[in-house]
Amino acid sequence: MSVLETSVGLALADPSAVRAVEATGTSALAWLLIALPLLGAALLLIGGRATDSFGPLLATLLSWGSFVVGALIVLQLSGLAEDERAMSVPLWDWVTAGDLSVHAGLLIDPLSMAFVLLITFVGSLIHVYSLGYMEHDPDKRRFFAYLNLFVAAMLILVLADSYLLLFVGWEGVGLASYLLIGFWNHNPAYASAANKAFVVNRIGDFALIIAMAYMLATFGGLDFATVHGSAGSASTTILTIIGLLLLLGACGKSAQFPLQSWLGDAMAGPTPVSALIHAATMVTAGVYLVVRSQAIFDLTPEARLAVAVVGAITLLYGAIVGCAKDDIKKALAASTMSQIGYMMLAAGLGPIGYAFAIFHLITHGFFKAGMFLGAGSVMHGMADRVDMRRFGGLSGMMKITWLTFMAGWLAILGVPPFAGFWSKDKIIESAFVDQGNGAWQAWVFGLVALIGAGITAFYMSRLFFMTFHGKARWEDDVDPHESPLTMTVPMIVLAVGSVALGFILSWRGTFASWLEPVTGHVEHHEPVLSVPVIMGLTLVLVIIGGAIAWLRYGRDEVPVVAPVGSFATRAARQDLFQDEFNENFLRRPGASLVAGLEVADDDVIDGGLVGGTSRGLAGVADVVRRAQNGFVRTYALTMLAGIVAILGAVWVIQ
Amino acid sequence: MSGGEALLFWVLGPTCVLGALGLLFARKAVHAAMAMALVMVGLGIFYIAQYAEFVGIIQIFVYSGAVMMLFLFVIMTVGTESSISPIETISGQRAWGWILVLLFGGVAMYGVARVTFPEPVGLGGAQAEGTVTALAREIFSRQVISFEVLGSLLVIAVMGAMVLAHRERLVPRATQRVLAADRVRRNTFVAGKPAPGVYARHNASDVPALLPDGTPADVSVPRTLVARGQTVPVPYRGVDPAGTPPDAEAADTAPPSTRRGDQA
Amino acid sequence: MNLTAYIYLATLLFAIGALVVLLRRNTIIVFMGVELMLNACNLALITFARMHGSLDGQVYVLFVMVVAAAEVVVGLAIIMSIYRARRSASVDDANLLKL
Amino acid sequence: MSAVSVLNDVTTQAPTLLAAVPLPMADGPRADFSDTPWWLSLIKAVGIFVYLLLSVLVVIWAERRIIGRMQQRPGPNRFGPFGVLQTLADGLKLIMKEDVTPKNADKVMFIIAPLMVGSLAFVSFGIIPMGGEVSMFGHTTPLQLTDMPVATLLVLAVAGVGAYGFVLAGWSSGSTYPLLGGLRSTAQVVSYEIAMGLSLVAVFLYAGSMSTSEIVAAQDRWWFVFPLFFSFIVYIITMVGETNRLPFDLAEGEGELGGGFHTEYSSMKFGMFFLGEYINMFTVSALATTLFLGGYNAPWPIGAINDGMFNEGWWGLLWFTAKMWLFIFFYVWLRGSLPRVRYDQFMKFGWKVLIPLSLIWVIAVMLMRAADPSIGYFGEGRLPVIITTALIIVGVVGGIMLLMSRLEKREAQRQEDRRPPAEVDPFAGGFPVPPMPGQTLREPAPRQRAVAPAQPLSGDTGAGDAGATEAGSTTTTTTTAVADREDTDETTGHTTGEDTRD
Repeated sequence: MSVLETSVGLALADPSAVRAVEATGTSALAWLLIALPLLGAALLLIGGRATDSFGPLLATLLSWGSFVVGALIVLQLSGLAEDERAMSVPLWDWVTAGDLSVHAGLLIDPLSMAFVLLITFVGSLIHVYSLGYMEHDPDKRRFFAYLNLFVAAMLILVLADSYLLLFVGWEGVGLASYLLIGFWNHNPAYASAANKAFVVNRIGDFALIIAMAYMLATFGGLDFATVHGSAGSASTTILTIIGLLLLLGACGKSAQFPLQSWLGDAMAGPTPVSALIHAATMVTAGVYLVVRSQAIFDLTPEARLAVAVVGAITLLYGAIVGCAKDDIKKALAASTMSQIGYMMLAAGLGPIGYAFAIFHLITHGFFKAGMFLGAGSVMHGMADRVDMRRFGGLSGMMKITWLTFMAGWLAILGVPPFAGFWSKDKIIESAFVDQGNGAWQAWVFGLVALIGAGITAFYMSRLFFMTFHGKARWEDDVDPHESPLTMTVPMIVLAVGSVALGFILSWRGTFASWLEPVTGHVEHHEPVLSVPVIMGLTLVLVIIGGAIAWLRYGRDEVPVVAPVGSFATRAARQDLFQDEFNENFLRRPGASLVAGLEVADDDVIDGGLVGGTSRGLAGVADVVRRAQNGFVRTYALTMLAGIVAILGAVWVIQ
Repeated sequence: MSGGEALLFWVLGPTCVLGALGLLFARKAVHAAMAMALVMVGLGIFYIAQYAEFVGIIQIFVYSGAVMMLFLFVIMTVGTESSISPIETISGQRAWGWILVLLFGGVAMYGVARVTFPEPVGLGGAQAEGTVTALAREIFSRQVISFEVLGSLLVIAVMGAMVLAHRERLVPRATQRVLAADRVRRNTFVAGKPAPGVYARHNASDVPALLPDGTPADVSVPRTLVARGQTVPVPYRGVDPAGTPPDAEAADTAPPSTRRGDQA
Repeated sequence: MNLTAYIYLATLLFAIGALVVLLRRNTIIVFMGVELMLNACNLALITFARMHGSLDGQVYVLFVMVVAAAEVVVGLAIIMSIYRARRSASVDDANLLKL
Repeated sequence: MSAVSVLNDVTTQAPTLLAAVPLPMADGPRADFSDTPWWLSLIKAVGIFVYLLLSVLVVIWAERRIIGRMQQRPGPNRFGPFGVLQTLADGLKLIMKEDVTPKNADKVMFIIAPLMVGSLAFVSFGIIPMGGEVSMFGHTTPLQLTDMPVATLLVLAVAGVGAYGFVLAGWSSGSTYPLLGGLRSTAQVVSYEIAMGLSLVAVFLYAGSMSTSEIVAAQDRWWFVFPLFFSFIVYIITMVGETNRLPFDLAEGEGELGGGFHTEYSSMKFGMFFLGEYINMFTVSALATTLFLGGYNAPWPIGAINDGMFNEGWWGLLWFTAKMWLFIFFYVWLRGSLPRVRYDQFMKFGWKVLIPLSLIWVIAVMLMRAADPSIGYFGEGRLPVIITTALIIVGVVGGIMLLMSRLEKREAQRQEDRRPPAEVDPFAGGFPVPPMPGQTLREPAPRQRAVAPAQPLSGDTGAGDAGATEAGSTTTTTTTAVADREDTDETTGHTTGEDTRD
């Protein structure tokens, strides 16, 4: 009943993939987007030490080249009519097996291009930043090769026109993430952090594979056009299953509950990596997946509800964890988790939230990347320390970092007119909208989002004040200094974005209407609370959160060693015991199961079936091997006997 | 088959069979190899008689001239004295071998006898241009790929044989220059060892040479003879050195200056 | 007396070659037995070429010779290295592959 | 797929392509034996036998006389005029000498070996055309015992089989030196036969046939020695190697092997080897005449007289004999001039010089033949010839230059390695030595530096150079400076300590 209502009520447009026409003009060169960074990665990895001198610069240039291509394509798209903005770039027949035929091709539509611009622009900035940040690393070339590889894989992910190709990119970014987290793999802890990220991601990937299998079985194809075009004809149960599996996949990549445990450890990688992969781009792939699969989610409110619930849980979870972390990067990671929770929540709200999810994703990409780079800059100046309790009072020493970080801070707080305000408030508003499936949902999600905003304000302000204000608490051997231009310039650019992007993109709904061909146009429903009230409440909560943080960490003395704290604090510090949970409830039972299977395999299969057969064969062989006496002449004799037998047989038969 | 060819067949055929039997029964490997060479030359003549002049000459040239020569070479290197006892070690091998080969021969001959061969066409038509030209046309047109493949096979075989037979030297081979320098440095035999029979009263290698002062140069006797005890003691100024056979080994190693001093 | 006589001769030589392979124990002589068998085949091929008025037989004989030469070269090298390692030229001594 | 189709094309089209290739000459022998009854062949065979025996008698005497002349001594001059009958006397002596067979010898092979050498030597001569068509007993027949399409190969085949004689002689004697001689002979014949065969291939390419009479006929305008000069040189070298003559008589090597394969032979058995060796000399010389010097054709000015009058009939035998004796004289000359080469150098020369060069040469000749207008694989006219020649010349010259430059580089490297170091430390060995020419003396260390301890971190090897240390100390990094300071501290502390003790 409710299904019918929603689908009718939302007046959904065709998913863009279904209407895509063959690309012309600049868009036909879309393959260059991927090819350029891929070429860079290949050159740097194959070229080896020969490219040590110019490799990093080349990688950066290629990344910028990719951005230029993306910008040109966007220019071309914006000149077209709204419903013509979906193009396909067929590349080649990839898999042809029986009835299944998968074409490798690119899909260019407003959604993918929004991602392309984000990835290439932020990615290129971070390339530039890394030139400074990694300057003295002996493996600089390898680092840039991986960065390029990541950009290429991420572009494959967002440009793919089928789930299979998307999965290639999905795995590619996983690989790049793994390589980059474990970039300093001479440190065993870092290497195992990389492994952890990889393993946790496998769970999500597995779900994604099963989802693809379901799609293949249901729709007979994996490209978006086929799947989305015929989604309406499938049964709701199937769609729900696919949706939940896609959600699980998204959870793995986007570090959403319950697969969130890897993100904190992923901060082992170099800071530019954290900024690019684990804040701005890769972790948002889950959101992209959900939004891209909206044709499925639109038809299954149950799965959508699950998305929203996951988003809501994660946003609170991340926020709570973020309050207790003293490691600046881990705190930022928790914040990322929480912000992606916002996006997932928005995506789970359905058509009214898709555009806002993507909008928040873009603005978040800017301000969070900016803050990560700021954190990197701080670490750079502080001899790679990450403990905020040993920072403090850096605002005077690192003016640019402080200012750019402040822009990011205000943006994430949602203070008008900074970028976060325009995107996050929209999500909170949308969460309060009753979509006809019970007012309680609107209230629950709305309040969660609202409270989340308050907590966000608290922990981000805590981070900001602990780092830049209060007394200087650093040790004697550190000598805080501002970072070089290659690092500060990207930070400044991102800070400008943090300040202005939200306003620019929402000026007369530019971004929403840009995405409209993909997300569909939705009549605005009224939230259960009126919009000004929500905005006011949010602001009040933010100010309260910020104020508490100021009182505790800006004005008061911050202890250099973390106090023991309450149970809640300790729990939050340990990521709310997620690792312990995983260990006790997932890994141990799994290990016991495997042990049991091993015993069964050894005793029953190997011992009984295989062993019995082999023992029998060995018995036969014991007899037969006597024929093999090692004398060539005996073998020759046997051969001759065979020839005589054959000749004799021939004559006898004829 | 003309009368001449029949005559050739009845002379050469039994010769070939005898040669083959020689291979079977010869005690010494060299005799076996010679018997085999005989068979091959015989077969080569058969080929020529059968209008395959080129193949026949190549058979003699390559098989008898090169392949069997290689066999001989290996036989001589490996050692001609066969240490293999004539007693058969594998029980039943000899009996079964004979039985099966006779059976095989019987079956094969029976088969040949049963088959009706067509009336021989002869090679007049196929070799109208001449035997070599016709064969060349055949090889370099229809069989050209097999020919090229065979060429590469040969190259590979040569490489393989070289790898198999190659033994890595542990130290570089001493060149003549090095040896000469070494002689000068050690101050032994700077002008080379004395040849046997120089200033000697006997012209035989088992008699040591006499040095200009009349003393016998023991080192001039080949070491092999010394090892076999086949040297002839030379009386020197009435003193018969019999009983103390010249010890070439010691002479080789001992510095000559001390020896000269001893004698003086 | 016709060309079949050559075929009989070839058969006879082949049988003797087989006997050599079976009964002799000197590796080199065994090898020569193999060569004898090859030569017997060659004789048959030459005769068949003449019977059918086609040069294929002669061509194959040439090919067989080339292959035999390659085989001899490698085979003798193997015999040499076996002899170097084991001081024996007996076929029966090279039986490391038995059970 | 494409590779398969290419193969397909080759296999299907090659026959038609090749069928269109014109052949310059016929394959079979030119000599016409149709008018030769079997008894006439027998007479010719006996004639060749006698001719060879007589030649051997003469050549042994001639060789000794010529060498004597070269060595400024008379040579045999007792029996007959100029000692002509010396050979005969030697032969009689050989026949009458005691025939010794060693106890350790393999009797059968010991007897067979010289017989093989002696008898097989005659076989090859059967295919040598000694003259054109003559009239004998009312039949017109060529002065040649027989000919066949593969006649020249027969010589090689017989030479290959003949080598058994030497090998068996060496082996069957049952002693060491002969065995070594036999082994050498085997390796020598097998090795040099390859280069010889390759030099013959060039002739075959030019003549378009392997029949000797055809080859002679193909030389009616140009003797092959001119276009195939390189093959000729290779053939000359290999023929000396094949016949075991000085400077390549390693299988006999009196100095090393005491006579080589025939050490244990005596009497007429030895005589057979002797005979075989000389007849082999005649055979290869005759083949050289046939292949390179136009066979029985008269040399140029004579051949042109009266429309080739001197090429007809029995005249050929004269020219043939004369040319053959030219080679014999060359043999003798060699023997009188050159010492024996070392065995490994001999093998190295055969395998690493003669065979590769011959291969290159054969390819060049092949290209030249293919470009020849009368065959025209590369197109009509003279242009392909010129281009091909130019290419070959460029290739050869380039190869030589490459080789030279490599050799030069290696030589320069060797010189470089041998050159003494530019600077010499006069006190290195503990007592003063003067510098070699071109060497400079290293400046001795200043006195005050010799007292101070060595600088472990300054890194300059020329520690004695005061200027260098000064420059180094001004540019040293912080760590070095610190180390310096520590160093001086240590020294001062040390001295003060000593002071107090005193």
